Amino acid sequence: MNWLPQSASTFAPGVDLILWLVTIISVLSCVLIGFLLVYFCVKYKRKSDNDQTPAITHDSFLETLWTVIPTILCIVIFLYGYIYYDEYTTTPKNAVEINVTAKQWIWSFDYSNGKKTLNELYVPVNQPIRLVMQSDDVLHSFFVPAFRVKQDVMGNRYTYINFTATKEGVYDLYCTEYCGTAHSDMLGKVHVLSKAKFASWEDGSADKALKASAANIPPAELGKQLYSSKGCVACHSIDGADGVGPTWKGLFGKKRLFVDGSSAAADENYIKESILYPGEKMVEGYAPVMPSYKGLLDDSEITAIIEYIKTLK
Amino acid sequence: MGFFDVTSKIIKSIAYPSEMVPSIDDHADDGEHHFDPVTEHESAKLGMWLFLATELLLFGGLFAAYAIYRAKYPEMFMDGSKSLDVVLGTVNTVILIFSSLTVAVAVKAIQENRIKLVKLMLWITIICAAIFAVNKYFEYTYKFSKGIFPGTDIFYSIYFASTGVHMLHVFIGMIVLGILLRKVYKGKYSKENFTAIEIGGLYWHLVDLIWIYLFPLLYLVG
Amino acid sequence: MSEVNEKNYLENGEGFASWFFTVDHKRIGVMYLWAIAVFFIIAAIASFLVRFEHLTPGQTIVSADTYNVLFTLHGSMMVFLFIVPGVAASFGNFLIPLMIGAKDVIFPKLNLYSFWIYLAGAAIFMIALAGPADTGWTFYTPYSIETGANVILITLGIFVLGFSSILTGINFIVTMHKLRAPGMTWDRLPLFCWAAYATSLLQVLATPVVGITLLLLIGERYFGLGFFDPARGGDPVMFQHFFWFYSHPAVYIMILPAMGIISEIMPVFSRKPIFGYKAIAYASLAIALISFLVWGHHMFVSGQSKLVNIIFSVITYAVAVPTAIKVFNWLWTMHKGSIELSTAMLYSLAFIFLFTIGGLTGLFLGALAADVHLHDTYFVVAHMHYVMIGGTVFGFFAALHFWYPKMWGRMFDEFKAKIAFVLIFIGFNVVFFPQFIMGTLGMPRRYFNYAPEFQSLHQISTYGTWIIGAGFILMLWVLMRPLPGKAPGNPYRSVSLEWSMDSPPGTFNFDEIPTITEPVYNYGTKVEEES
Amino acid sequence: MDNHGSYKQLINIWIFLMFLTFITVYVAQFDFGALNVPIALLVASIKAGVVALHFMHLKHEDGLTWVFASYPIFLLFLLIAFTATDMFSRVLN
Ligand code: HEA
Ligand code: HEA
Ligand code: HEC
Ligand code: CUA
Ligand SMILES: [Cu+2]
Repeated sequence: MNWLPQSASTFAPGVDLILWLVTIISVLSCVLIGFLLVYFCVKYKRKSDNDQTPAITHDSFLETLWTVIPTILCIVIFLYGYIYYDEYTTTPKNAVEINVTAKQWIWSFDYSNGKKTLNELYVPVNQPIRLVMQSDDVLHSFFVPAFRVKQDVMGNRYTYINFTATKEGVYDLYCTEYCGTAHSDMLGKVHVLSKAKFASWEDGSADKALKASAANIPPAELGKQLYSSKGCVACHSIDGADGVGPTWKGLFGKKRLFVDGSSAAADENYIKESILYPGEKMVEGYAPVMPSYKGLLDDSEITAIIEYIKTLK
Repeated sequence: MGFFDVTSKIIKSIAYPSEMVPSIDDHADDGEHHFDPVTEHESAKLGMWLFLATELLLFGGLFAAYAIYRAKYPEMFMDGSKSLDVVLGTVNTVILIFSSLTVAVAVKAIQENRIKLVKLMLWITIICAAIFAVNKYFEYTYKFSKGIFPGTDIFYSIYFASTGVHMLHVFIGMIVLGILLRKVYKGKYSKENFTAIEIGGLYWHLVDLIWIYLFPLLYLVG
Repeated sequence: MSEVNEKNYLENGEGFASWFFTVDHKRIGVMYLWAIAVFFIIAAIASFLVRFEHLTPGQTIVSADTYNVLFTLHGSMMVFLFIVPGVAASFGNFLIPLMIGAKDVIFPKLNLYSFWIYLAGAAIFMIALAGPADTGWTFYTPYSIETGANVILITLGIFVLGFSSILTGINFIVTMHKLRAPGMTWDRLPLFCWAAYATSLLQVLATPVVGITLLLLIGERYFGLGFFDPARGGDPVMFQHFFWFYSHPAVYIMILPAMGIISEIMPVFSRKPIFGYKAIAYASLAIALISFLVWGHHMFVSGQSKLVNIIFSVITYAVAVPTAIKVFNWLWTMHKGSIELSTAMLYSLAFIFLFTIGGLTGLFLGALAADVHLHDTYFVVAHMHYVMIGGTVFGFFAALHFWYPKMWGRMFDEFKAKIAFVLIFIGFNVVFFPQFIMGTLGMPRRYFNYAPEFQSLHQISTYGTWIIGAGFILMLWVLMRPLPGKAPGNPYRSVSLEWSMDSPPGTFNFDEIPTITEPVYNYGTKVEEES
Repeated sequence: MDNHGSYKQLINIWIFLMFLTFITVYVAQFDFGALNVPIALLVASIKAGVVALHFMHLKHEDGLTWVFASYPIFLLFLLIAFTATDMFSRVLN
């Protein structure tokens, strides 16, 4: 079984090297200590109540030995840790910046060309990237195991991550600083694209192609994809469990009670309004935390989500 | 022992610690002393110094916050500091230092069995503490009336937090000194037995020490 | 005087009040023991639910919010109600006076008040269970300022508990300075006392800082002080500095007493003097003093500056070395000994092995580049449980068995206790070893939900809790049912002072304050003096 | 046992403390720029030292007490030093 996640950044091999190094040191130490523990127990097992034992109290040679060797090993480990950390924290000159904003419980990404994505980060392969990150509320932490990078995100200043992805593919993104109810659903994906694919994503042609192919799948199916890819999953369940937001199970057609005392039935228009202007009609019993998806979802996508909600009986 | 006995025993033992009767009655040979008096005296002092160390570190968090935010927001600290009443602060400083003197005298006096002097000095100390508290009360209410509260900005937060925690110590000090005074009247202390007054005094000096730093840092360095 | 001493401390006085108002250090130690045992079990049940929830991804038994409350309660109860006061207050109270040849601690009443304060803190903590906090045991701001849960009561409880910790620490330090029997020089002081001394130093000097931090957190919630709140110009990382300034030394508060226990048990069951007495004694002090300098290794990815990260990483390794020395010294105590594998000894051997694993995984975390990957993953969870359970709890269990005859005056069923040991040992590894792998693969901690690829590892880990749970219940059962007959005063033929009297000890411990003439752990026959 | 010094000495010390207090307040009128805080701290520390040595009899205590009295100051220094170093060296990143 594999014990390391896949390695997809320039930083990963260095970290893996340290992990291997310390693992070897640890395994050797444990084997040595474990062996001696068992060996002594067998060899020097008490034979009678009056066993004679020598009153050895110390041995300068041995004690020096096991002071010096661990010290040296520790220095080596520290140095490795330091060297690769230094590399990680030094920003390459030609790095492309992407702004990251964390918010309970979504990641949003702003690219220099004005594009904005939620929970999905798109980067070209072999291109140094610098993430400039901040939080709208509590602490969060940006973690991509495949890149071996992690950094906390906070409200009062920017923090940074440098990485260069080396392999195309889709990688998991986690929030690793505890941030409340949906901390474990504050997930995302990092899409590492080839230069060509990235270019077509950037100029929007990929989007169109995607839309075109989306046109071929049934709306409810598309809605299901959007449900996880746009981050609704962080707050809304589809199995009836109560989360940060109300469950979508059985939502369609149900009577909704609002904070201001009014009520309405959840029809298509209501759901669309809820997505675009979540603050307008606040469902009773929930905090006003849902972000507006205006500009992030187009009409056909909203329709797809509505279709999907309809299927959740 | 029934419920009420136990309850009253708890209350009694909290209110009058030294009168508490250990349930293993003869555990202590002579009621007050568990160990020989010299050891007890030295131990009590050592213990008190350790406790003072913890008190210092308790304020340490506030001093650290002060140092950092002062460096980060110098203007805020300038303005805030200027808005504090230096005269009142100075008066309070004088009062506290004076009360430190009276406590020191009290500690000396008890070692010479001059009980009357001890009573006088402890009374003066407690009164000084009370005046200090009254001054602080006026200072706080004046600030409140101007709409300044903890949380108004970081400077005022530090001001209220550190003087507030200090105030708490003044109150505790008053209670401690009050208990000591009461026992002096009961004739519990003498040349042979003055440890409690000495360590109570140490505590009061610490309250003074902290203020010696708080005063210039908050009121003066504008 | 000796008339009272004829009665042992358990018989001297009956009923609730005779315990609750006692100033006898032994009774107070026993009361602490009961209290921490209760909180350990409650916190363990919480951990049981935490693990159970992870049988399947998504919801298994509880909701996300409940899960967050569960691990917060588990973590904070284990830390503040069980392991920090735990071994030091229970066995420390019971043993220190016996070991140094005194009739009590120096401030017996203060000792009792410390216990009451502990109970008061615990009570406030328990009240907080109505609407418990969901912040994790670290209370990081600004989440802990914003959450609707009841953070104030829990932090207030911890503040009060802190006082108890401080007062106990002061008591022990002064006791060891002033009450050592004639001839009990520092280089004859049992290593448990050295460890307790170092622990007390940490308790006295580190606890006030977390005290003020939690007070400020309360102020933050009440008044919006703003020190730790980015929205008000404060800095959340400063909170972490203050918190870890205490909480890193606190991990040594947890481990040092357990190390002391191991240092006591190894010589007895090897019938040899401890190897490298001085090294172990000074290592305890060194660990205590250096541990104040490494708190930042919990904050490598928190936004702490690069320079400070590097400094903290270096010093972290400086603490690892004295610990390594201790491990090898214990090991070499067995060399050429006459080893008896009693239950207590088995726990001690397991301690050495498991703590080594835990400590070595600390080395991964101290390496900057590696910690960037491993921070806040299950790797950290596994590391801390290996040191806290494999270390402290195993040491604690060793002490429970080792001093059992002294404490209760009875013996227990060794054979059944060994079965319990085997279950606990296996179960423990089954629970926590897979977590190292999970963590390295990138499974974040404090996660209610997780990706399906981690399910099999999570399940193994959960099954492990059933084994360790069974072992634990068996252990309790064995210890609750002592064998008939009175225990001998010194069943292990130990040369230590605390075994020189009847079991259980009389109320005054010693009929007469002893005079010590021999070095501690004076076992074996003298051989040629080695250089 | 602990009966050191005379009443007169105590009063002299007090007068000295009042003098220092006067200095602190007086000096605060002038702006020494970056030196403001160090000066204030220096005077405060002299005052604190005098109180500790004479009023609190630290002068007559043994080495152990000195250690316990000074170690926390060192720790406080550490807390401030590390935290401040972090705060003000973040630009390095
Ligand atoms: C009993 C408690 C205890 C103990 C003793 C330790 C001991 C150590 N810990 Fe641990 N630690 C915790 C409890 C403890 N820890 C807890 C609770 C957390 C998590 C808190 C939280 O976030 O919730 C934590 C987290 C933690 C982190 C932060 C991880 C993160 O959040 O990213 C780090 C990083 O450096 C660390 C390092 C160490 C090191 C280097 C030691 C060293 O002292 C270990 C020294 C021991 C050895 C080295 C083994 C014995 C030696 C040998 C067998 C010889 C061979 C040795 C060499 C080759 C050197 N620990
Ligand atoms: C002394 C400290 C200590 C101890 C002993 C333990 C013991 C255990 N802990 Fe501990 N744990 C912490 C301190 C400790 N923990 C801390 C500080 C955290 C961090 C919290 C945070 O993130 O804020 C943590 C977090 C933590 C997590 C991570 C949660 C998360 O991040 O999402 C997990 C998950 O597996 C876990 C599991 C366990 C288990 C299975 C045990 C077991 O070994 C316990 C052994 C005992 C038993 C198995 C119980 C015996 C059974 C009974 C008494 C009755 C049986 C009950 C029923 C049948 C219902 N703990
Ligand atoms: C940060 C949490 C969060 C995210 C992410 C989120 N929501 Fe919500 N949502 C809420 C909350 C809280 C409410 C209830 C309060 C309200 O009406 O605003 C809500 C309400 C709704 C409602 C009305 C439900 C009802 O029961 O009446 C709809 C429809 C909805 N959200 C759709 C979405 C869609 C579609 C997405 C993703 C594209 C999404 N939400 C993402 C938190 C969230
Ligand atoms: Cu965001 Cu955890
Ligand atoms: Cu640590």
